[in-house]
Amino acid sequence: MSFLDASEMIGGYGAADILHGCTLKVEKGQIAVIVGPNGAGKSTAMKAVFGMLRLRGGHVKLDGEDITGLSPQERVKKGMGFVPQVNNVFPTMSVEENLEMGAFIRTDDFRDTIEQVYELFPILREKRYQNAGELSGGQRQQVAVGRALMTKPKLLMLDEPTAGVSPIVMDELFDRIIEVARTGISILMVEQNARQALEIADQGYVLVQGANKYTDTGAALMADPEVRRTFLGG
Amino acid sequence: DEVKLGISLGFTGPLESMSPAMAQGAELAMKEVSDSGKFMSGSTVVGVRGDSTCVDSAAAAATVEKLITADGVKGIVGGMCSGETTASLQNVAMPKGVVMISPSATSPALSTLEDNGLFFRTSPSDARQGEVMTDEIMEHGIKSVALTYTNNDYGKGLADSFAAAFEAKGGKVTINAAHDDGKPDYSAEVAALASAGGEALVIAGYVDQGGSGILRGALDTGAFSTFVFPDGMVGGKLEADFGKEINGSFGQMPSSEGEGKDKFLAAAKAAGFDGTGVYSGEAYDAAALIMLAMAAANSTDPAVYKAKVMDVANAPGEKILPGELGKALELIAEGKDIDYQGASSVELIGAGESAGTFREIEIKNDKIETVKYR
Amino acid sequence: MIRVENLHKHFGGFHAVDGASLEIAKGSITGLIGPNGAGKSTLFNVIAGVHEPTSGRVTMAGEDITGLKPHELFHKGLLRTFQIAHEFPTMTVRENLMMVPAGQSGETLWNAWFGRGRIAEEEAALLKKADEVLDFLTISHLKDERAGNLSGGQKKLLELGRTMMVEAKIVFLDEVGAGVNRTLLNTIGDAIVRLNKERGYTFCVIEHDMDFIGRLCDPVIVMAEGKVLAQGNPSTIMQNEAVIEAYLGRGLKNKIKAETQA
Amino acid sequence: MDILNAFVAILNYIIVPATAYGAQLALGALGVTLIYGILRFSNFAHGDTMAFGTGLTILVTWAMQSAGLSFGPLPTALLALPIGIALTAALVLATDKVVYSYYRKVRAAPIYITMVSVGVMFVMNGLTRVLIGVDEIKFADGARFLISAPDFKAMTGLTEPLAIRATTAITVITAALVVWALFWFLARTRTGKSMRAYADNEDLALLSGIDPNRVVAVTWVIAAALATIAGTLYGLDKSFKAFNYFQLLLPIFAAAIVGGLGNPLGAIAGGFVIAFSEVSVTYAWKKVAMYLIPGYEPEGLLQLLSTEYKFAVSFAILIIVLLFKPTGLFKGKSV
Amino acid sequence: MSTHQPKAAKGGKWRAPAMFGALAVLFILEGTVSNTFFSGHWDNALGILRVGLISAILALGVNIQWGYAGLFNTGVVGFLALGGLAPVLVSMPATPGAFAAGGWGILIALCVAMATLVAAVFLWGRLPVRLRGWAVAATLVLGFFAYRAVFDPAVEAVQAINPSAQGYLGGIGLPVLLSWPIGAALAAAAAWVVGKTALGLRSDYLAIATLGIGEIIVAVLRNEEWLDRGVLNVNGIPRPWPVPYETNLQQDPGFLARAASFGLDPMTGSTLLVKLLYCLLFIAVLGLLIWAAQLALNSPWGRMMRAIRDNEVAAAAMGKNVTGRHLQIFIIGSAVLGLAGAMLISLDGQMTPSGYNPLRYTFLIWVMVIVGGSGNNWGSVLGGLLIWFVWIKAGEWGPTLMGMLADHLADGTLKSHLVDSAPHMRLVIMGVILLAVLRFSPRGLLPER
Ligand SMILES: Nc1ncnc2c1ncn2[C@@H]1O[C@H](COP(=O)(O)OP(=O)(O)OP(=O)(O)O)[C@@H](O)[C@H]1O
Ligand SMILES: Nc1ncnc2c1ncn2[C@@H]1O[C@H](COP(=O)(O)OP(=O)(O)OP(=O)(O)O)[C@@H](O)[C@H]1O
Ligand SMILES: [Mg+2]
Ligand SMILES: [Mg+2]
Repeated sequence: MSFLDASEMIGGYGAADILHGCTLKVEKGQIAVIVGPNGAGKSTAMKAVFGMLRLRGGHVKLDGEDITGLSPQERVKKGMGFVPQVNNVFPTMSVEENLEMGAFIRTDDFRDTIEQVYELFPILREKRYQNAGELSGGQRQQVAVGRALMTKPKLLMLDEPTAGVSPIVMDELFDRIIEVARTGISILMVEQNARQALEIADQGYVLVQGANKYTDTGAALMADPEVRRTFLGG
Repeated sequence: DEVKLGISLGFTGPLESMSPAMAQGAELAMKEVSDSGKFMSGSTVVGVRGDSTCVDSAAAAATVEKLITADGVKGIVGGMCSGETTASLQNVAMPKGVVMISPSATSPALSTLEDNGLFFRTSPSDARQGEVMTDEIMEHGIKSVALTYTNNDYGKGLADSFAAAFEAKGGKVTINAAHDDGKPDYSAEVAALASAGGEALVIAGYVDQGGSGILRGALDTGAFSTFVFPDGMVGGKLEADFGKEINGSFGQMPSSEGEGKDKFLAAAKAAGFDGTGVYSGEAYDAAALIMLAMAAANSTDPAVYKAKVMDVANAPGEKILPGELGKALELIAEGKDIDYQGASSVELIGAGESAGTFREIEIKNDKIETVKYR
Repeated sequence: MIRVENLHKHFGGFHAVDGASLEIAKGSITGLIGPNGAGKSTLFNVIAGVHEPTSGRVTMAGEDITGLKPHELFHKGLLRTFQIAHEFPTMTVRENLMMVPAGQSGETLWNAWFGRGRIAEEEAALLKKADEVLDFLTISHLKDERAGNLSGGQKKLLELGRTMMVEAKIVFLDEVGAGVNRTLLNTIGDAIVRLNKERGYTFCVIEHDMDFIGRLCDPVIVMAEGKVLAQGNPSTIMQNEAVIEAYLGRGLKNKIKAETQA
Repeated sequence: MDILNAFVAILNYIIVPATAYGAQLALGALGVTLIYGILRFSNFAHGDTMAFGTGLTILVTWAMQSAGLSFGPLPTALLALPIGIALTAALVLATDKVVYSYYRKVRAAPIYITMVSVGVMFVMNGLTRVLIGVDEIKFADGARFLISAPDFKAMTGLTEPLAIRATTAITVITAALVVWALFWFLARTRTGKSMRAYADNEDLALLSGIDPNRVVAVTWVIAAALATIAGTLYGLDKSFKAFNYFQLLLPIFAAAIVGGLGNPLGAIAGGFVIAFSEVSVTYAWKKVAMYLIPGYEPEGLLQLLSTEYKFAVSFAILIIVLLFKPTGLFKGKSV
Repeated sequence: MSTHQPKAAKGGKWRAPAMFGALAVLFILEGTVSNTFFSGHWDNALGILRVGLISAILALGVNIQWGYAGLFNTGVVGFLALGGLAPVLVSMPATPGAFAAGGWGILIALCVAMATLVAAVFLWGRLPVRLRGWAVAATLVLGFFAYRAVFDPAVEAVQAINPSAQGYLGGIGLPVLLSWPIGAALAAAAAWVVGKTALGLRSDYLAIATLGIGEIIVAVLRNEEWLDRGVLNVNGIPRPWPVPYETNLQQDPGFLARAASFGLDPMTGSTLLVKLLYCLLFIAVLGLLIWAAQLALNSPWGRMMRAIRDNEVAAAAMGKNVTGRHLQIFIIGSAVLGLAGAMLISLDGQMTPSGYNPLRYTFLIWVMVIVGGSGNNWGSVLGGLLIWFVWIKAGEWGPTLMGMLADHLADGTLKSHLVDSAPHMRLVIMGVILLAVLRFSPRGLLPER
């Protein structure tokens, strides 16, 4: 039984379906990576898993419990955290307040988590009192990931977390993601920096037109020349 | 039979608080006539209210249109404000040939309007009041006053005519400033008036509109202690809200030398509304005039009875006061002349507007008291 | 082509661009890299007329263009894309492209009323052109979709597509690659090279994907903390210790090495 | 002495009334700006919410008075205020449920919600009048003056009077308290921060586990409280008349905007800017000039513009402010 | 915020004809059926239609600004009022002697004011930053006093001429139809000034700035008696060609014969004819405007405008002159508002500056635009006609409903309170209808696309 089990998801924004029976599973403490062409429905699938999109078919289970009918904020309480691809910070709140909002549902003392985030992304400590809307693109991305980490989720979902971040930060981010996974947190992420991502992935999904095209371990996908050529840029 | 009269007043909009008492005044006259059983061989008269909004000419015209065509009214008490009245008269009532008697539209421009003899009004001319007020102030030994008026044709007309009369007699108007009704704050106006100074403050406004706000501010800041109140300010509210603070202030309102207004007030009280409301009595008179003219012409057709309005309003004839409409109908039936006085001592002059005598009042012992008639 | 002299841009007390001087040679594909917050986008925005510089000068082919408005710069042949996609959300994808060319005769009211024949001809040509661009970007199936409904990467493609609708002299690309599928990014890279070779466009490219930079750009300019840190061809830049320290990091450098050797 | 007289004249006719009016506007603007900041639309119904809340408070006041309750030297209405607020909040929440919630669900553009609020404004406007009528109502009891004009003259021997109404003082004090409380709430409490987060990015707030319904409800309750307090204080200081509250809407919006939409501090500043410019630009400086320059008797009134233009003047000042600070004095939001 | 909008309303291309059909049925019912809700007289139906057509033009003007370019103009009442000044200036007779008495003085004073402003702007641009604040302030103050010194006596002289009936400069006695384009031009000129200064402001800030400008324009019209008699109103503005006066028709034997042949009594016949002519005249204007607006919207020009509305920064980067286009559209929209203002005044036959209140002439127009569906020209026309119809009828339905309610009550204070408050049901009904429309068609009756 996978920790996250989203099976046969069907759904879309209007009348037309974007997802045509897409299945995503993540084991406890493992990293799953979704790759695929632009517009394949990766973000849509993430939203569906998080309950931001009504499904017309399929179900989502977390730790064996069916959560298909829950609202996003109920899923947050169940231990899911999400960094969307766009609009992922509170622009007129300071960096620190952004992180605090990440910890909104926590009732314990979260100051040391903030410290951890600052250690991971030192630039954020420097900019802690600046509004997130005034940050550079890459800095914003770091705030967004930091915010999600604040929840101390059991399942962390990241939609292109490395888009626009510099190589040095990207490397650290991937390191950190591995570290996070080691503590038993499951990770589901979408990546276009696919080669780096698949390198650390336990499980890889190639999504095309809302359906699973290839599913295998990260290494196996990397090794498949067809996949490399068509989806990973050679 | 049932005869319908329209009542087109600004039930919503800036003067909305004045309209109900006016409508009730008009309806009081209709009820009196109906109850007498002597009108047009026992016909009853009912009023149909319509909302003229006071500020929106197009809406007022539509209202009057509907009153005339859909409800089939034979005459109209209204409109309320001069602009809207002109529009509904020229665009609707005149083409349709229906009589309008306005209780409150005081613009001099209405006198010269071509109206096919269909338009009358029971409110007095502003020019005369300016002179009366001048005399009164002079007699109080006051030589300089600050003047504020409500920024409409009534206020402006009254203020201008008063200022001209007062300065002609050697008085000094230190400032002649407008105030808008229904504004949330009058500090600026009060400050300007206070700074200009003067022995008294003349408030040519409405007591349940901006006039109260100005008065309140002037009293509270201690800017003035003597006030002069023209007709729009003299009402029950003045006594109730300011009674003991304005002792010694004075003013005037159009009123017959007799007890016309008092009779009207008593009748209004019996009917359960406040007859002291501004223009409530004038509305009563407007309705009464239409009905008496109908009786005199023995026809409800405006084209016929419009000629009789001046006859019943003016001498010669027996004087008719509020509450005596039944008697008036009897006299008319007997073929006798009447001279309708009503609540506001109606005397239609020129193109059909009230000449008016004035009652001078003073606030003594927290009450409005009549001093004399002019 | 473009010369930036001692440019400063301050936000309150913060010096986002702090005395940068650089030159973009005509006909080159210049890469602009640097850590997050180095001031790259701010520099772009100043050059493109979105921000007034605090001080300094920008010239284009010898002509001073400091402080010109964006639309004036467009008419001088300077185009740019945005790091965070700026589509026209309620218009269709095709309309997003068709609105770009300047000097359309249908853009004056007079012609809209009385010159409809000419407009129809122009429109037909524009339509063809737009469809070609969409084909090239592999999103022609979306031509009638509202641009606001596109996926993140598709919006970036649309950004790029707009620059292909006109004859530009110089194009500034702010992270076209972020969020774009790598296979497609290669195609885009090829297109950039082709536009550069065939039509003589000059490019200035901000990008964090070093593969892309390495394959495309020469020279590469590195910015850090609002200043120019280093400049040179890609391979020297990637060996530069200061650049590795501030930007590339050890992990990636090794990887890139490994790949180039392989 | 004359300098003192000049000073007192300015105090009495400009500073005191403008402060009171400014505080009233500021409280109103605070409500508008809060709704704009968090629910992201211009709420045209706010003026009529004020009227309605005040109407309810008056009814409660009357009930209390007839039951013999009083609040010593303070107006009974203050005692009735909490009940008025509760009732108004209930009504506003019901309105949200019936009307606004749908538009949030379909994510309608702000302009549509603004128009919806115009609809609500019409309905409330009518309801208020049906509830309590169109007449002017005075419901201030308790002490009238802190300092009355004759007392002041007797006390100081100055020729210029100075009067401070008790209601003026109450207004200013209450306004200050409310503003402080609101600031503290928004900046320091968890709920306050979650409201700001919701305002910033609704979707992300959802992802952080913030309950949008709660945020919306709290916002409405605060807005209702602000409206009722503002309306009641205004009614106490001037008088209650339904129509005036609609008229108040314009200067309130002006205040909120000149200060910077969505910014509470801006709302306060805006209220005072509007009030002071209305009163001072149309002030006739003649008297003050005469005090200050002995022997000087000016021909005219030394009035820059007549009072007919006071509203125009305050708007002109507002436009000038916006030209130099396009999102208001305190950097407000813009959609 | 995510961008997905509520989906376009159902019905496709038949939606607009169906909506207009339904509206036509409403007017026909008003003209033919007499019951609690409809009057059953064509006089009323045409009367409502006539102002409804002007409302439609107003809504079109606002839609051009908002729907095309996203400019939030809440100064509608100001531009409308300015347009309304045109019939006074164009078609009223000149007041004898007024121009000689003070006309020149007023003109000179206005020139002084203009020169002051120009000088101030010039100084602002040329002087070093440290000096310019004081220099400009000094120029403005000096200019202001010079202006007042010339202006005040001139105005006094004009206003002294027969104040109760004239007291103003009057017009130039030309046909009133001419005043329509001139009203548009007046409003356009004002829009140019406003646009030059305020168009840099963002949505809601522009809204309040224009609201203020509207108030200022109305305040000027209310208080400058030399211009339009202020609160004293100007009466007797002639009717536009070819509309006759009913009273003349009623005496015209030719018309009487014609009316008789239709079986109409002369009273009804004449009022109907006049209304019909007005309606035709207005329909002609509206038709022309709609034609122009539709062509423009569907041209590359319209596409550019929508692009600017959607994203100004990107549009500027794509070479579109955002400020210039905003100014253009602001002027065009305002000109349409001014045109409608002039039409309204020549319909009323009088100019009543105190009648210009923002509730009626700004908010109600906005309601029309939004209910109709912003960005859609036909929607604006529909919204204008429908909301005006409702606005008028709600005034009648309110008391009717209240009367039904009160009928079941015993006489007493409650009943009389209810009856007195019946007119306020107008607003309640209006509000409920507005809410209902927006509830079931959240993007307006005819959404943009
Ligand atoms: N409006 C602003 N107000 C204050 N600071 C700002 C503003 N815009 C940018 N900054 C700051 O300026 C710096 C440079 O930002 P810029 O966007 O130019 O970075 P960048 O080099 O493009 O980074 P990235 O690679 O992450 O996009 C950042 O530290 C940012 O916080
Ligand atoms: N709000 C929306 N309304 C309608 N259609 C949408 C919406 N958002 C996305 N789509 C469509 O759904 C499809 C999948 O979008 P999605 O954002 O899931 O793609 P993606 O795989 O995340 O792509 P990318 O890598 O570019 O981010 C796209 O074709 C897009 O046009
Ligand atoms: Mg995506
Ligand atoms: Mg950047």
